[in-house]
Amino acid sequence: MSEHHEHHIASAKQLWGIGIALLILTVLTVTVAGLGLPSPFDILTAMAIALTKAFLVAAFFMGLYWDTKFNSMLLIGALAFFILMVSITLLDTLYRDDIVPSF
Amino acid sequence: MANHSATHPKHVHHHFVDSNQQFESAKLGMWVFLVNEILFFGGLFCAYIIFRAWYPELFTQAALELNTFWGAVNTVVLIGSSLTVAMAIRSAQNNQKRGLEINLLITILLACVFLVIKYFEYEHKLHLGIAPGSFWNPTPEIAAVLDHPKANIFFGIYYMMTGVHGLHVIVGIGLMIWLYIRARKGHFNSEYYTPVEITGLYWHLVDLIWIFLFPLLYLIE
Amino acid sequence: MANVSTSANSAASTPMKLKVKQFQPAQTPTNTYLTDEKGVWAWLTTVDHKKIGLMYLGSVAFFFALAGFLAIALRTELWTPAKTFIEADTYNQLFTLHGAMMVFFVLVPSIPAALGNFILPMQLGAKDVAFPRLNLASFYIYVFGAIFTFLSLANNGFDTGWTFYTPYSSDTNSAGIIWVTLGVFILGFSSILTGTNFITTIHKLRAPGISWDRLPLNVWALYATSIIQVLATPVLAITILLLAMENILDIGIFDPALGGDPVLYQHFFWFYSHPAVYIMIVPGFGIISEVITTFSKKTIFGYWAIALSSLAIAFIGFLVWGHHMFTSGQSAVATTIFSFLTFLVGIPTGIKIFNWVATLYRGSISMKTPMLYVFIFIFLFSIGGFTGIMLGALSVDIHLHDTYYVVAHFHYVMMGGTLIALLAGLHYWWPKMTGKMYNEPLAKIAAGFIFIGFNVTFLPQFIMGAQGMPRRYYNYIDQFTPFHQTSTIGSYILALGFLIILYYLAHSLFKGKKAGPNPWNSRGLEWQSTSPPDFHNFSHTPVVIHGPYDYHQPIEEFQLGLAVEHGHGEKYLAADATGSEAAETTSA
Amino acid sequence: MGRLFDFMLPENKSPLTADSTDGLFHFINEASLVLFLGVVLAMIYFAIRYKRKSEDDKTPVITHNNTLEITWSVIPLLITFVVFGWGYSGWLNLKTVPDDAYEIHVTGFKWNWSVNYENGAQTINEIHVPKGTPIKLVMQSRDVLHSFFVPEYRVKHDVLPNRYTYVWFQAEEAGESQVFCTEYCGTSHSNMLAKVIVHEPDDFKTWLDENGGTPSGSPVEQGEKLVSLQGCQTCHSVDGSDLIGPSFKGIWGRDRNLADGSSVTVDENYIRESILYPGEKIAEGYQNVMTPYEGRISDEEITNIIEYLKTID
Repeated sequence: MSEHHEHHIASAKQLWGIGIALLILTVLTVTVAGLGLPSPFDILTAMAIALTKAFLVAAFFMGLYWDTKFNSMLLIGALAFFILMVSITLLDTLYRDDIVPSF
Repeated sequence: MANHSATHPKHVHHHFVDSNQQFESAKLGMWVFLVNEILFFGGLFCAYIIFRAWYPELFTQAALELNTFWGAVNTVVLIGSSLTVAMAIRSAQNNQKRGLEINLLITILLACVFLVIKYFEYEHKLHLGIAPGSFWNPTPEIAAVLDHPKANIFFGIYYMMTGVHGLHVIVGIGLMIWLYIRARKGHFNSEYYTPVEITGLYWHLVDLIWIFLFPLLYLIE
Repeated sequence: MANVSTSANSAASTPMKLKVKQFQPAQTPTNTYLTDEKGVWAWLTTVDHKKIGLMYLGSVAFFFALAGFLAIALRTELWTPAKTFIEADTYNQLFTLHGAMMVFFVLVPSIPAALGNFILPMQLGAKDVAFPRLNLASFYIYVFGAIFTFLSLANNGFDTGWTFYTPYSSDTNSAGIIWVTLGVFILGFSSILTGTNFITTIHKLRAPGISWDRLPLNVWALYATSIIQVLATPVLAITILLLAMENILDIGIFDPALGGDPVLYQHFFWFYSHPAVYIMIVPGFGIISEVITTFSKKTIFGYWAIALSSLAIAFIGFLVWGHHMFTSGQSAVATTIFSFLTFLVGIPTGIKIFNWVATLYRGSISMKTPMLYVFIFIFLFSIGGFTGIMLGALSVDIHLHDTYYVVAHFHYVMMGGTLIALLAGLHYWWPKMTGKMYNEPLAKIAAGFIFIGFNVTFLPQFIMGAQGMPRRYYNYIDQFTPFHQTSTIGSYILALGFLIILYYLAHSLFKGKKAGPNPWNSRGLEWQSTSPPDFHNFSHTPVVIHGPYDYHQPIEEFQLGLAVEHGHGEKYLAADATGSEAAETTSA
Repeated sequence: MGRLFDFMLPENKSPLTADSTDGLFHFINEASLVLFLGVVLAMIYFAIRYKRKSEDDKTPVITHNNTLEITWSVIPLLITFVVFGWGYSGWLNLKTVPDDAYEIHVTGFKWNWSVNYENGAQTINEIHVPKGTPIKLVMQSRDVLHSFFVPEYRVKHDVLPNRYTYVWFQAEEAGESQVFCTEYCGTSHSNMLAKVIVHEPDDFKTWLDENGGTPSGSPVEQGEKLVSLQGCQTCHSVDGSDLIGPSFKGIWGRDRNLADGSSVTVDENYIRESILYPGEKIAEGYQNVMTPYEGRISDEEITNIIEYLKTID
């Protein structure tokens, strides 16, 4: 904790670089979707690309890369609780045993 | 408190010790609020995942009705607006009043472009009878392609997700206009640009949500 | 005063030097928050956390009285097995309203938004919460939520139960349901904003010397609560929004007639509503820790066990929502896992109780009213906890689910827990808030009425629940009549207790004896201000050199009036989480 | 038998499903009682023993004790493991229907239980079963969520509109047991009661044979039986008293005022429409709460009901 805290100022070059990277990734994800990969892989690549884009936005546009760790923890924590919500609900919805009456 | 306020810059509220404490608090507060936004959209994503796990064939079928091209254009538009918001913050940090105003204006413009495109997408679907809930009344041609008893649910989820996201875009536009007016009045400088910073965080989150909505809704055929 | 330095964590990296000044702490208030600005308008537009806290307290008391009155009406209707004085539809609307109001308007905001708003910044030595205007906004959002809920009554009302289960709630053609969902949706944001505000305040606005290991346990509890509020409430918002859309537009996600799944609604609902019970009870734990140390005059036993168990409860509380759904038709895998995790959440709660009792050991125990409520709390809440274990056990829950056993259980936890803790806190901080003492003998009599009335009301409900009496029943079969009648009599005794409280608190406002700054000789920071507190809580930014439970230190050391000297590294240590500092004092 | 908390539980009439539950219920109650008394007595003892003598009392600094913390975390944890295991095994038993169970279909709807047997026999709010045989109820709902609960068998399960759920039990004595609906379902939720009637095996066979087969009798008789089996009388009285819906008494041929202000004569077409699409014409002063019967009832059955309604004056 210095007496005079300096806020990080991203350079214009950095910001444009991230912007262009995001653009390229968007083109990439559309192209890959056009290829028609077999079932689990299409969604996996789409999500991998989306996560990469999200990482770029969060780390550089939102400045988490230069920010206090606690703010990153908040973001990761939110995602963790979202994953908890989905996965535990799936434990129900994917494993229901429907019985059919016999007469 | 008289002696206290003497050392305070004008923008620092009385209960903060200095500008930095106020800035850090505002930013932390915004991040906590974003956590809440993520969980808010999380509910919709959860519904999406559950129904997709139940009816994968429905989702691939129904996604055909969504226009990938315009979805992609909208993705680019939002990414562009995120970039301009980041540039706006940079301008404020560097005391560039003009740059701040221009960047905010471009952001507002891009956000409006997003909404216009979204409007035409909705319009087209409603025209085909692919409407939410009780207005669900697809034309025979659509019904022939969308031959699934739960097709209404996919579009229920679609309208909820994009609709709630659209509302966030509208709120964002309002905030940007407010920032623009304050920027014109010269309220922001390198010492005080907290509102620009935290509105920027909000706007990036709106972008983040769309980054996931786009592949999940449009890219699954 | 020569050098006053703290020994805590002396091994930490670079201790921070602070220039500290000493003031003569004021004994009698000059410009209190009550006298600073006067008039209704000043109150309604205030951003002062203390006034907002009191406005919340007033609103919560109002809704509690209203919902309590409904409860009395319900209990009276249940005097006979058939119709006593109201129709079935009215009864169904009343119990729904009772539940919804008690949960959303009373229990959720009661401790955090009312007492927490008042006390939290004072315990941190801050002048206000981090975002005072947001704080006022969340109060008005709360009021708007309430108005919408009342508008629903003017639009046919709603009779779905506070849980709004689909498809009953989505199929019922009543405009009332749309209004109330809107109301609850709006109300959620009030809760979220309060949580956001508290988390930021606790992180960024702590006075010099309040390191994480000197945080009062009440603050730890509010911190855990705020985390739950921020993580869970948005899911309620989206659930309620989906439900409203289901009702208005028939979007079909939850309605089986349209291809949706009603059990999915229950998952969404309980993902919020189970953690929400911890939003209600965890702040109560905080109050108990404060009161029990003050009236035992003793260091809290197991500070970290109590602090961390709050966080553990907050976390595990998110993993157990499915125990409300054991009979709902969810999958066997989910049911098994939910049941297992449910028991894990009982452990940190047990740890708290044991630590509190251990704090009493070799203390100097004074049975003032707040302490009396702590004892009542431990008694009632333990019963609530043990019956919770009963309901977590799979096979037994199948029998007890949706019976009066469950009703009794959550009243023991929510009323015997949260509300009794609220009463403890209210009596404890009343002198601080108003500067007046209440009538101690009357307060004890009222506590007696409440304790007896409560048990007479709800103990029979355990028995008739286990016997098979289902909840939300307007008529019932004859064999349950004696239990219902006992319960009804108990509810009257309970109501009487609350009336007595109302009387002597109102009386104390006008005729009460003046309370000094620290009538209980507490070591808490909030007691080092005047009663009622200064407009800015403390006349100067305080510097803290002892923990809030350091009863082994002479009380004089807490009343030194240490404050940051201006222009000499005047800086909160909030961001400095190492918790080490050396305070150098210069006499003033 | 003879446990401390016996007074809390209703009679156990299906030991195969109830025994494990009851055992665990007693175990938790007794273990809780011991712990509860421990906590409360310790608390009261301390309050008396360490009563404040003066404001200057000195108290020792006891900050923590890790051994104690671990003890009072681990022991309750172990107890709860036992409780979990016990509850889990009992619940598995409740879920595992014996292979030779006798199946009966139960349909819940606002606010009745309709019961169907293998030979076409049908009852309303009465479930006839033989004693000493495992019974499996296959349940579904026609409208909202309900829940089927027999306290004396310790069984309960929600009844859903979009899938089948089931419970099983085996009654060991002839007699009656109370059935409750435990999922809130609207106005008459608390009247959605039924009885399980347990017969001696031979009596059950006789009962089933007498009530099975195709419906017989005159149209009026068949109509009357249908009205009773469909539970119409829960909402529509035949003696003129006012329930949730209009009474059937003297309804035929009368003019009826509707909620929208118009009026209509009660004739064949109005009754038919009101059964199939009850939301179309709501009688003045009543709510639209009836479940549509479209697809659930044949034209012949409607005709029989109409014939019966003509006779109620």
